[in-house]
Amino acid sequence: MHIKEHPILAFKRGRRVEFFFDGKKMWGYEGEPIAAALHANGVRVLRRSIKLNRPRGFYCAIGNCSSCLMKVNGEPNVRVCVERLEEGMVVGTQMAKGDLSRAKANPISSSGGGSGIRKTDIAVIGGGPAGLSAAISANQMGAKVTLLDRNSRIGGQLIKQTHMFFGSEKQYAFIRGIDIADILADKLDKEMTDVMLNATVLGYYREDGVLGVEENNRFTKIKPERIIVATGASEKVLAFPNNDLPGIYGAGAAQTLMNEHGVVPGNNVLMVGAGNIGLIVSYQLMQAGINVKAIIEAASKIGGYWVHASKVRRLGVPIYTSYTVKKADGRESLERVTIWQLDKNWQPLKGTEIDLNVDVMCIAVGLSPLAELLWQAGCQMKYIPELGGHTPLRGEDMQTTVKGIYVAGDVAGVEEASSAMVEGSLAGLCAAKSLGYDNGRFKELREEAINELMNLRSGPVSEGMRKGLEQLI
Amino acid sequence: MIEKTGVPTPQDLWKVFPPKERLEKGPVAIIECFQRIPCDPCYTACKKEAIQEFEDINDLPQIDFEICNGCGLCISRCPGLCIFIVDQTYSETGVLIKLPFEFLPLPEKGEEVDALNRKGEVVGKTKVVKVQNGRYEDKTPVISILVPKELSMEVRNIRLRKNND
Amino acid sequence: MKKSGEVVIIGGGISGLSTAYNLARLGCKDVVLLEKESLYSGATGRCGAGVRQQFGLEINCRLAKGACEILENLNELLDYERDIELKQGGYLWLLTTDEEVKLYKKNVQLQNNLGIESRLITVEEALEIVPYLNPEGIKACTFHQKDGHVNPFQVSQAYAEAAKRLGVEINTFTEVTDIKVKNNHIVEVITDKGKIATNKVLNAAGAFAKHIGEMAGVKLPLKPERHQILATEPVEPLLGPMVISTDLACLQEPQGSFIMSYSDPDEPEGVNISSSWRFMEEMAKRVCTVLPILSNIKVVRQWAGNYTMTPDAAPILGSLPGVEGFYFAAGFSGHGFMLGPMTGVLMAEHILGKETTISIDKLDIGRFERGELMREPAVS
Amino acid sequence: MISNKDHENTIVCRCEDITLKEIRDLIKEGFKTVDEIKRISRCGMGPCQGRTCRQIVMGEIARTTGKDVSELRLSTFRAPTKNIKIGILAEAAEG
Repeated sequence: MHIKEHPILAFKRGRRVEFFFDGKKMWGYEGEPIAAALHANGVRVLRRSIKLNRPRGFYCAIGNCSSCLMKVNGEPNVRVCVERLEEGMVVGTQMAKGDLSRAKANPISSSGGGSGIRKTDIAVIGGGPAGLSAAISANQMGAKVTLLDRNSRIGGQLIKQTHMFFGSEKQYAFIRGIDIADILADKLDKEMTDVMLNATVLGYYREDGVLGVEENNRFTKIKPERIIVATGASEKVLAFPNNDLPGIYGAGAAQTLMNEHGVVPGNNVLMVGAGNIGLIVSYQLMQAGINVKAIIEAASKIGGYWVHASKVRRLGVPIYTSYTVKKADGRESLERVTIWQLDKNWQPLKGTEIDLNVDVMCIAVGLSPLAELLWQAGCQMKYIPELGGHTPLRGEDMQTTVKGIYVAGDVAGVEEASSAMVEGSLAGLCAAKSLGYDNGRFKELREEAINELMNLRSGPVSEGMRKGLEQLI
Repeated sequence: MIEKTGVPTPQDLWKVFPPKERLEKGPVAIIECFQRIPCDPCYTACKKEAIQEFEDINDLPQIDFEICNGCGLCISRCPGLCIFIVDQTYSETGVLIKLPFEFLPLPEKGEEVDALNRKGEVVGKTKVVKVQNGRYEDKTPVISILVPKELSMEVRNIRLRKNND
Repeated sequence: MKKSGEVVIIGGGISGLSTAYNLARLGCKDVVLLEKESLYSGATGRCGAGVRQQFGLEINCRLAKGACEILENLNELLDYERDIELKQGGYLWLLTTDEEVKLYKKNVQLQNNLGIESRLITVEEALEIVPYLNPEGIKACTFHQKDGHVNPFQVSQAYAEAAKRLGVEINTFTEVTDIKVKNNHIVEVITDKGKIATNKVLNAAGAFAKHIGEMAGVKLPLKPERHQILATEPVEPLLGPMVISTDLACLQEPQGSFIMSYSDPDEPEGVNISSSWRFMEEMAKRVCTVLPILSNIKVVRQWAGNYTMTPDAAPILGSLPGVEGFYFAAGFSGHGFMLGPMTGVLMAEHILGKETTISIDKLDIGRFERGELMREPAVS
Repeated sequence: MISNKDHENTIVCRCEDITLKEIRDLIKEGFKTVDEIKRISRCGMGPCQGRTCRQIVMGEIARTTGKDVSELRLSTFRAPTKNIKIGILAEAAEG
């Protein structure tokens, strides 16, 4: 089902088009991901797994995992959570590994156009709050920037954040994430920043400092003088029996489905995790008219802001702390989840099981830095649980242990969007300065950013983060 | 307990409630913010400077109940949606509560809705007196409802009845 | 870790592991194997996983045939339960010049004489084996059904487990830092985890064999050289044999992924396992020319490993006159994994002073001084 | 606790269909690094390149060996970070 009306969002949809799923005619909106169109038509099982023949639906919704591979127009292994719907598309459940023999062999044209290597002062990888802020301040200093984002619009996670932001005016407090994305995009100096959309950095090649990029089905190369990695984070997963049933999604994936594509994830939801993401997404599910049966949290305390918790409690959603998932059940997709209580040593207590009849379970058990490019570049990393996992060592100016490679935002340690923006500004300023660019205000702006970060992190909710960061800088 | 349940305890609430005498004087803002988080828009929202400037952005908001006139401009500016206006002087029969409500459909003026407490439990019914949903509210509409006095410090949300059946 | 051992093997790749197993099988159980990373993490684990018998040098043909016969029975021989994924889909060698056809005709003759049933086939016959082949520019092919693919991890693991069962001590994450030689005799191997007294050391350190040799004061004519590979997502079976030419090598593993590589003549000498974007592009271009259907398959990862080249592209097996007790199995020039099962048999026999099943005299290091180079012509 | 048998239905690697039971059995057998487990089981070798499973595998290794995750050896993060069609690469090579 598509969401018809929403208190915050207005969905811009393409025209209604016909397509086929396993021979059945269906309707969807042109340009929406195939998985979203199928979901809106009630199709959750997209493929059978390769060895165990298990039903699978999408999980990450952003093209990371392999849960949603389908046959599209004869081609196997298409990630339908990101592949866009076109009129007349023939989509089929993929059995096993997919049959390539029916796919049309495309003659290789020489119009690939990827032969040259583009040069740029600074490549900013990721157009979320950190990357955008980095590009804006690097431009201010006078540096030219190439900003790469794998999505079709910039903003990163901001484009699904319907809630107002915390922080102070400087970090756009009380403005909704979706609106901040537009504000930042407006602030970009269009002359000084080359924005590449639908552009995924596939690799950092150490031997010649080149970034390999796929941009709109073309492979191109960029050789920047400096790189700011602002790739964000990815959602962690949980291991419990039947954790791969269709209907079990990352909380961010459910958020993408409903806030970006305007599709209802299901009827009754169990949210796993009472951090900010779990709490916020629960609230947003309710805003989209979906019932949240409960929020469970393995820790003995709510990890997210209490105001978010109070918001969902006022809607009648219970929060069970010290509870975890025992197992999920369902034939083709999720029908029931059994939860149970944990004791002080995180051991489950027999006899505390509760069965919940839900068709959706959202996993919001934390994020980890999406640091693949940093590993490839040889940046020194350290495992810091408070920051989400392996995190790059860096100096006060956000430079990693590899000269010329800077970081900002969640990839530099999972935190709030407000500090991501300030980190981005700082990285942008310092990367530009290291190339000799300075509009005369570098010193002042740098100091300002460092102070802002200190302020944002000075409270009790940032205690773990502070401890973590001490090990990095 | 709020850290386990998401629901403030009476002890928590006593700390932020205005004194009885102030409540009896007229509308006043109650900021149900109990955790030090980096956030300060309530201060910038208040035109009367009743909400004091933050020395440290993580501080809890401090409100001068004598300066606050219960205008309610802060309600839709609070990212935590935790500010409410209570006017115990509104009428003989009931107390006026202004609260943020970001759901569709919006209630209409005069509509009878369920009154919910901080756990989302129905504690009574109430009538919608006013719906503010202009540019200033920016998609965080402010709903004014009328509740009996004994529920004025308990009701913090509403639920539309037509959605309920 | 043991303080002493009758034989110390340096290197936990296929050569070291199979030698360790064969030593133990022949009764020499006081063997210590040292690997600085995890097992088969070097060239063995990074190789293209092809196994073939179509060589142009008699000794290589013999070694390869022996190795293949072992692989065909490996599960039983080593009592290994996991699938080693042996797929004898053949090697289809594409020949594009008259000179190549001439040379490979000769190779086929040699192979046939040694009992390897390879044959020269026409392009039409090749198309029956690989219908997706682009025949353009191909003059003829050679084909041998018993060539194919086997999983290097599983084969190596099979040897490791069998060796351990027979009493071999395997130490991973243990780096050799020095080798002590006294009066031209090996006396001790020093590692970052302690010392091991021994009189016999096998240098099976792959790309690091040269470095290990230097520790014992020996200069080996070895040149490590990077070779890159890419692997695709798995799809249902599409390609039977390994398709190989001077331009590329490409096979489909039994589990469905395609593995492909080519040799870059401009690759500089040196131990290097980093990947390049140029390789990805060039590899893609080459494979799309030969197997256009693969333009629709997706690359999931690329990696690199090292060939250890010798001046004549044939391995060096044997011992070194001058340093008593120093043995080596190195310089496989890209064929270490496929020859590995046989290498182990021969090196174990050699170390124990037995007559080797196949004579390895000609593969000794002395051949370079003597000017008796082997010259393997069928190297890709 | 959930029995190992129940974990026959707990999927660690969606690409290659590897269960938590299999991972635990491998660790018991002596495969104690992410790379060793990957090579012997293919866990993490599929189209997602270990993005989903790596963290669970590390957690399991840490739990059974009593080590902290920070002490564990990591597997390599290879390019490309996202699957790319060979045809697209080939076009780039053509210029």
